[in-house]
Amino acid sequence: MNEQATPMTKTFDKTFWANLMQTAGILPVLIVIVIAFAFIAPNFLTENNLMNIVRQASINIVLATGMTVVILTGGIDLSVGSVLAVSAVTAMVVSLMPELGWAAVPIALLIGLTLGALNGVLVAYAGLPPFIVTLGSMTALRGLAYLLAGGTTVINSKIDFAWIGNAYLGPLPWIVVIAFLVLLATWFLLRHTVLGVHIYGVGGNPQAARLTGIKVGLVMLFVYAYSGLLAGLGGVMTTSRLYSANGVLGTGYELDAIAAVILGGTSFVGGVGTVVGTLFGALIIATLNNGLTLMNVSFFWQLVVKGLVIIIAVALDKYRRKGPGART
Amino acid sequence: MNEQATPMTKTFDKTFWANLMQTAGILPVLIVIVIAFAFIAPNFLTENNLMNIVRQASINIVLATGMTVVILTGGIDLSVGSVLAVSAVTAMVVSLMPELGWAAVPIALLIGLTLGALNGVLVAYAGLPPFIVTLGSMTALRGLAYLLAGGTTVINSKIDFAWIGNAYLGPLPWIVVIAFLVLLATWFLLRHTVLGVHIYGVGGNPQAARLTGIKVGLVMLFVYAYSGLLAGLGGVMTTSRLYSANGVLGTGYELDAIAAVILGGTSFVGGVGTVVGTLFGALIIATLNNGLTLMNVSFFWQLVVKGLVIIIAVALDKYRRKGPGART
Amino acid sequence: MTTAHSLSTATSAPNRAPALAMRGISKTFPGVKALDNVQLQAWTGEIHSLMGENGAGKSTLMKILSGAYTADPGGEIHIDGQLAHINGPKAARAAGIAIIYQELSLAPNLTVAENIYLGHEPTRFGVMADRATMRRETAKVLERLGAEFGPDTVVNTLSIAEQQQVEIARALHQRSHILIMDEPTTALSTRETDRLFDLIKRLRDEGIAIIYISHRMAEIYELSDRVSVLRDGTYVGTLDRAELSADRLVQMMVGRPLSNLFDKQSHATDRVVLEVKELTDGGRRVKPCSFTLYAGEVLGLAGLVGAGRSELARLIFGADPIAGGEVWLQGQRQSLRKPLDAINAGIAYLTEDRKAQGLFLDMSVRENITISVLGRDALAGGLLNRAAMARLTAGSIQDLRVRVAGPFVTAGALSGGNQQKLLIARWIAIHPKVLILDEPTKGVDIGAKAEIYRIISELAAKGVAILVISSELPEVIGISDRILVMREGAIVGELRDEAATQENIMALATGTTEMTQS
Amino acid sequence: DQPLKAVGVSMGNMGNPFFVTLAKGAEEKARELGGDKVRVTVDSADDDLGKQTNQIDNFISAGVDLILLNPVHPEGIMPAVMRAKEANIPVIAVDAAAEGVNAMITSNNVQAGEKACQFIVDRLKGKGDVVIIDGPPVTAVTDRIKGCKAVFAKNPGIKILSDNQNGRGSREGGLETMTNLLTAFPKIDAVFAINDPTGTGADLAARQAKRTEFFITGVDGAPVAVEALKDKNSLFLATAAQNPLQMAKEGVAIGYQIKQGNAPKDAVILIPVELITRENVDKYQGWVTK
Ligand SMILES: Nc1ncnc2c1ncn2[C@@H]1O[C@H](COP(=O)(O)OP(=O)(O)OP(=O)(O)O)[C@@H](O)[C@H]1O
Ligand SMILES: Nc1ncnc2c1ncn2[C@@H]1O[C@H](COP(=O)(O)OP(=O)(O)OP(=O)(O)O)[C@@H](O)[C@H]1O
Ligand SMILES: [Mg+2]
Ligand SMILES: [Mg+2]
Repeated sequence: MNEQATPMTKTFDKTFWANLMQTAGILPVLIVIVIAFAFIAPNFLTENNLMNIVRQASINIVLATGMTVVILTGGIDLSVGSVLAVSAVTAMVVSLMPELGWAAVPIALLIGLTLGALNGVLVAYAGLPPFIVTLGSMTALRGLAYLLAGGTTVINSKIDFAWIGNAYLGPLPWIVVIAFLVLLATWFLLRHTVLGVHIYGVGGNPQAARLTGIKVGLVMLFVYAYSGLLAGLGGVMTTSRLYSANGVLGTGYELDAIAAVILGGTSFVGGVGTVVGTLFGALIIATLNNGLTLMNVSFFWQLVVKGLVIIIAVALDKYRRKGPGART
Repeated sequence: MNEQATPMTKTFDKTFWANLMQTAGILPVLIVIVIAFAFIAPNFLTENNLMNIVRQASINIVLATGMTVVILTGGIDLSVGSVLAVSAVTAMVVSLMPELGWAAVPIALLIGLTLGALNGVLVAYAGLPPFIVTLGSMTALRGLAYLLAGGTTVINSKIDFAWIGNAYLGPLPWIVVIAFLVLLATWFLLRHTVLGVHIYGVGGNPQAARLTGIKVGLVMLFVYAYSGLLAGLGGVMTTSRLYSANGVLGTGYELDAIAAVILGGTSFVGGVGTVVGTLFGALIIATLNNGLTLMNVSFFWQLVVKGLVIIIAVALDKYRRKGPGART
Repeated sequence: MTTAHSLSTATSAPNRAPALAMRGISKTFPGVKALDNVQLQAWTGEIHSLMGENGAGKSTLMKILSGAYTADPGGEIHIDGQLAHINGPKAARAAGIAIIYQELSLAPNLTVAENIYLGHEPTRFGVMADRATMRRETAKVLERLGAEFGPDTVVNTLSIAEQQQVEIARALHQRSHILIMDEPTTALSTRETDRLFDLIKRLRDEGIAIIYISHRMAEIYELSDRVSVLRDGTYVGTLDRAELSADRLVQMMVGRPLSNLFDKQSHATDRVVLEVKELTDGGRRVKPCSFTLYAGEVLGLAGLVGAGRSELARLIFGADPIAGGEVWLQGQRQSLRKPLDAINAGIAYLTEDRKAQGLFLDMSVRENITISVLGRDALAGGLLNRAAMARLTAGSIQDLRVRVAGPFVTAGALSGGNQQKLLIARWIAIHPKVLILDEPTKGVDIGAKAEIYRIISELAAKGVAILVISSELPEVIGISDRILVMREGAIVGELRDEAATQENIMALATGTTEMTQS
Repeated sequence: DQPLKAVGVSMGNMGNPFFVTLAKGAEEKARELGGDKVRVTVDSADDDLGKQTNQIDNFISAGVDLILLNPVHPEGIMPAVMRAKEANIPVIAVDAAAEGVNAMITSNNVQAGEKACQFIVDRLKGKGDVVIIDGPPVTAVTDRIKGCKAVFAKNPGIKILSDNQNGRGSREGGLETMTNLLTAFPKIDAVFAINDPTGTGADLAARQAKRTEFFITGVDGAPVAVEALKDKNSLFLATAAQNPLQMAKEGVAIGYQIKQGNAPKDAVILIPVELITRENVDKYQGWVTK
């Protein structure tokens, strides 16, 4: 029997390669897209433009990272775009208060965390379906964002966190550095902490998780709160670039985030996926948006091409791996 | 133990009540909402206004009915809004062709069916995840709708299918009658045909379904094609009311449809749910939109209230039934 | 169990074509050659058992026959001497083949009748499902099985045993002439099993060829007309009933002889570890139950399926809400609201359904073993202590003799017996004072079974108090120091030493005698 | 002379035909100036400031010669505009104001609201109950409402029944919102819709409810409005017409001149709106000029 083969002799990490394959996942597709654009889109392969792509991907990377963690538990968070808007508007409103300007960022993050935790409580302890909870909060918080902004755009050209969106750390924009740090921290959380293993466990088999003594409720609460916190951070990043915020901000961002996660190979069933895959997914989306514009494809055709490429990317990924088709 | 009681003596349909409870599901919540509005919203309880609500719900009912069938198999169809737009624009464009005016409706329906079937092929035979396939086609078809409309609004005030959106059958608007017929046909399909059993079977346990010889691929192809057909019908209904169509039509409709389905008690896991529940879900959404406007609640507050009510409705439904929490 | 039966006439008609002949069957999965040039012959009117260790390829062979898998090119399947092309479940059904899969393959959301007819519903007007016929015919089959539920019951409200009966009903109602049963009794207790066996024998006598897969020797002896053995995906040989002997079978399956199965050596002490007092879930499935468990003792818990044994265990483990009664551990009253409370107190529970309630199939062996102690062993800040994880995993793999290529293989890739050992390792890791094992050898091959018994005995020797729930009577009798019997949610008796016989247990379990609790 | 090789166009929302027409105008003018090889990239911001900022950054990367911008928000877009100017790319705002641009050319949206609502006041002789159907919260819309409300404020006889319902700027939204408003208010004298799709949607709603006691005005001068104005049974009586084609063409022309080093005399060009009613609709050219 094949399992009999090598009981203890060599502890070769067989799944290391399997993991790498899964992590690398969609990377070859990203590379193909980049190469294609390098040939056909003018100015695509300039340092400046590549930096643009990464900068434009950065907010989606942050949102999609939180989304990955949520989807790993078998849930979903449709409210990230609205949480982003509420946080962004809050950050702007607070920044305009004479005494409180410094508190804009912490408060915005706290708001994100709190809103996410509310989702988490409803999912984890009231036992409501994540889709409907976050669909509801997506709608309600969108309204809240408009109300906080007074239906208009809140502007402050002197925010003291402007560096986030505009300054550089060496050659790298801070906004990119932050996205990268978020990704790194989340990767570490998932790979190297007890909580990380519990997140995969809850996603893989919630019933077994409970019977193994994992605090399933707490894990769920955590992931939604985390996703909320990152959406709040996304809000801060957005306003710091725009020096303004309004209620429309972030509309539809949840779909881009989910697309990045799924392109990155994380399964809706829960328990399977990595944030590195998500990074590649987010980069594919940003590259498409950028490259098609550079190629002078009309907006309408951009939609058509983007939609098709997303489908083709997943199809290619699937057939490259020749997986048994279990992914959903 | 309790099952021992009546083995074979009376074959009382135990699940009849269980079914009714599940079907009735959210109905009490709908009733509460209606009663609340009857007291606080002026003119709410007029025959005219109630007809309004049903008319406004009718397109969502049609889309959500298709969505129910898809979700029953454990899938999802995010592309319904875009398919609706493509069909609507096509219907308008064809209606303007001198010789082909009569063919507008059949062609629009055919387009819907074909686009849905394309989704179906990708899900059923290429084995791609439904979320990403329909997210891709949602994007691509939105672009296609704009392109077909030439970026503008196609108008024809002399469409010969105007009766669909404007005429009455006795006291009932045709558009309502059509929605009701769709619902009835789908109910019949699910309850009384072999295909219906297979749809529930595929959703309940796809592997078991395959092992019993059910053509799982064909069933999946069917549900997406059906959803596409109904989205096409939705497009026809929309244009017949607007005498025009453009690329934006139906944006975001997928979320309303999904909300109706989930409010109606259909589970994302697949295999559990009814179209009657979906009807109530769609009516709740339409009633909220209507009642809040009648109460002159501002748009922003409407969003807040609508979002909260959706969450509360599902929570109430859950605690009313005291279900064990298996629903997701 | 010892009733001799007349040797069937099937084998004595050599000039007729066999009902089933499979030849040269191979099956390759990505990276695994599951079957290599396997053959199998079964005759009309015989019960043909198929044996082999976990992963030997029994289920794979049967899935090829039932059309669930396609074999590699080159093999042939003959039905009644005719070459058959089985390219899917429908073709298999058309060829007269019915199967009960090892893994439950029911749609949980459908009714019993719908499940039984799934994929071949009777119709009216070509498209409408003829529910009246479905209901009527299903009722008939259920009656034949003595099932206690009706055709309109939704399957997910049935117990696992009842679901197994639905599977059996589905296979029966097809009136096939080749019937495959892949470990049909793992979820059944003696009463259902006996009824099933009567039925199997009747079907055999009606002229059906039955292929029967089981890891339970007793069943093989009782039923088989002939036994074929697979090992590592190859065909080893076939024994006639007259040639059957445990040693020979084991030798064929394992490739080496196996020392005796049960190591009957009591390690029981008189130190009370667990006291359960009037514990109940409110009478729904468990009436007030009391018993005491001593350090080093192996206490068996027997009963018919549905007697409430698992429910009682779940109450002790805090998995279900307690409605009344008390659980005391080493003189301390415990308040158990969730499994975590029980785990912290030192109670471990190996569930009866390892896939649904135990394993994380997509996670590695190492994570599966260490998951319940990750927090305990973690470094500051909740960081994983990889060194401790590696040590624990390596130790467990060695101690329990888990056959696995390495600690990073995913649990889903292991054989049933090895998966079971993973779960036992997980619970040993918490150093439990009380270990509850619910059907610990379900679907586990004879070699692995022997090892699990050895592990139980070793744990008892270390002073762990062990409660074993088992539906396999020879097993409970073989490993327990003392046996409790449950019926309809209540503990109805206690047996030990010579009194612990199958007859006595069955008498208590079915209620033909009442014994006072000692 | 610097040849015109590439133009970037970022529109607030391509879902609205008005912006599509703007884009078309830009394209036509660019071809006129730079020949057939000129690349005109049109993008839609979907009313999202973040997206629009990204688009401008992409245009900078692509090295366009000028950017025609329909800003989602006047001040919010400034940082991106500044980056473009740093890259030496002139930015021309069309249809709405934007801080920091080289030039802006816009319909006077406040004036559009004033004209449409003055029509209402005049027709009602200063007395009546009116409804305003709001739209997406972007400046072009809020300015129209501002202008309209200013006119109503001067006429105490005018009572605003509702002004906080969002018709989403679309025909279907207008239809649905108006249907509900008709139920809420048994008597309405006039309706101001923030654009023509919304207004014609409201018209459909009135027809379905068989209500004829009021009339509707809008803003845009869109083809739908022209059709409605020509229809005797329609309640849609006036629209404050803009001229997107002309606006875009002038925008590109000015941008081109700036690129050549010729700053325009006036950095702010307001194109007056023109009220189109049943009386003058036959003379109105509409958006299609060829
Ligand atoms: N779908 C599959 N993909 C890959 N490998 C498989 C698959 N199904 C079975 N195998 C492998 O084929 C071999 C035979 O498995 P099979 O299930 O037939 O064993 P079995 O004899 O039925 O074991 P058990 O007694 O545990 O049921 C095993 O090594 C198993 O891992
Ligand atoms: N009517 C039912 N509805 C839902 N679940 C049930 C029902 N009956 C039994 N079950 C579940 O089926 C499983 C087995 O049933 P039960 O606990 O009654 O048997 P048991 O005495 O533990 O015997 P065994 O362990 O042999 O199955 C349990 O997990 C139980 O929760
Ligand atoms: Mg097997
Ligand atoms: Mg049990």
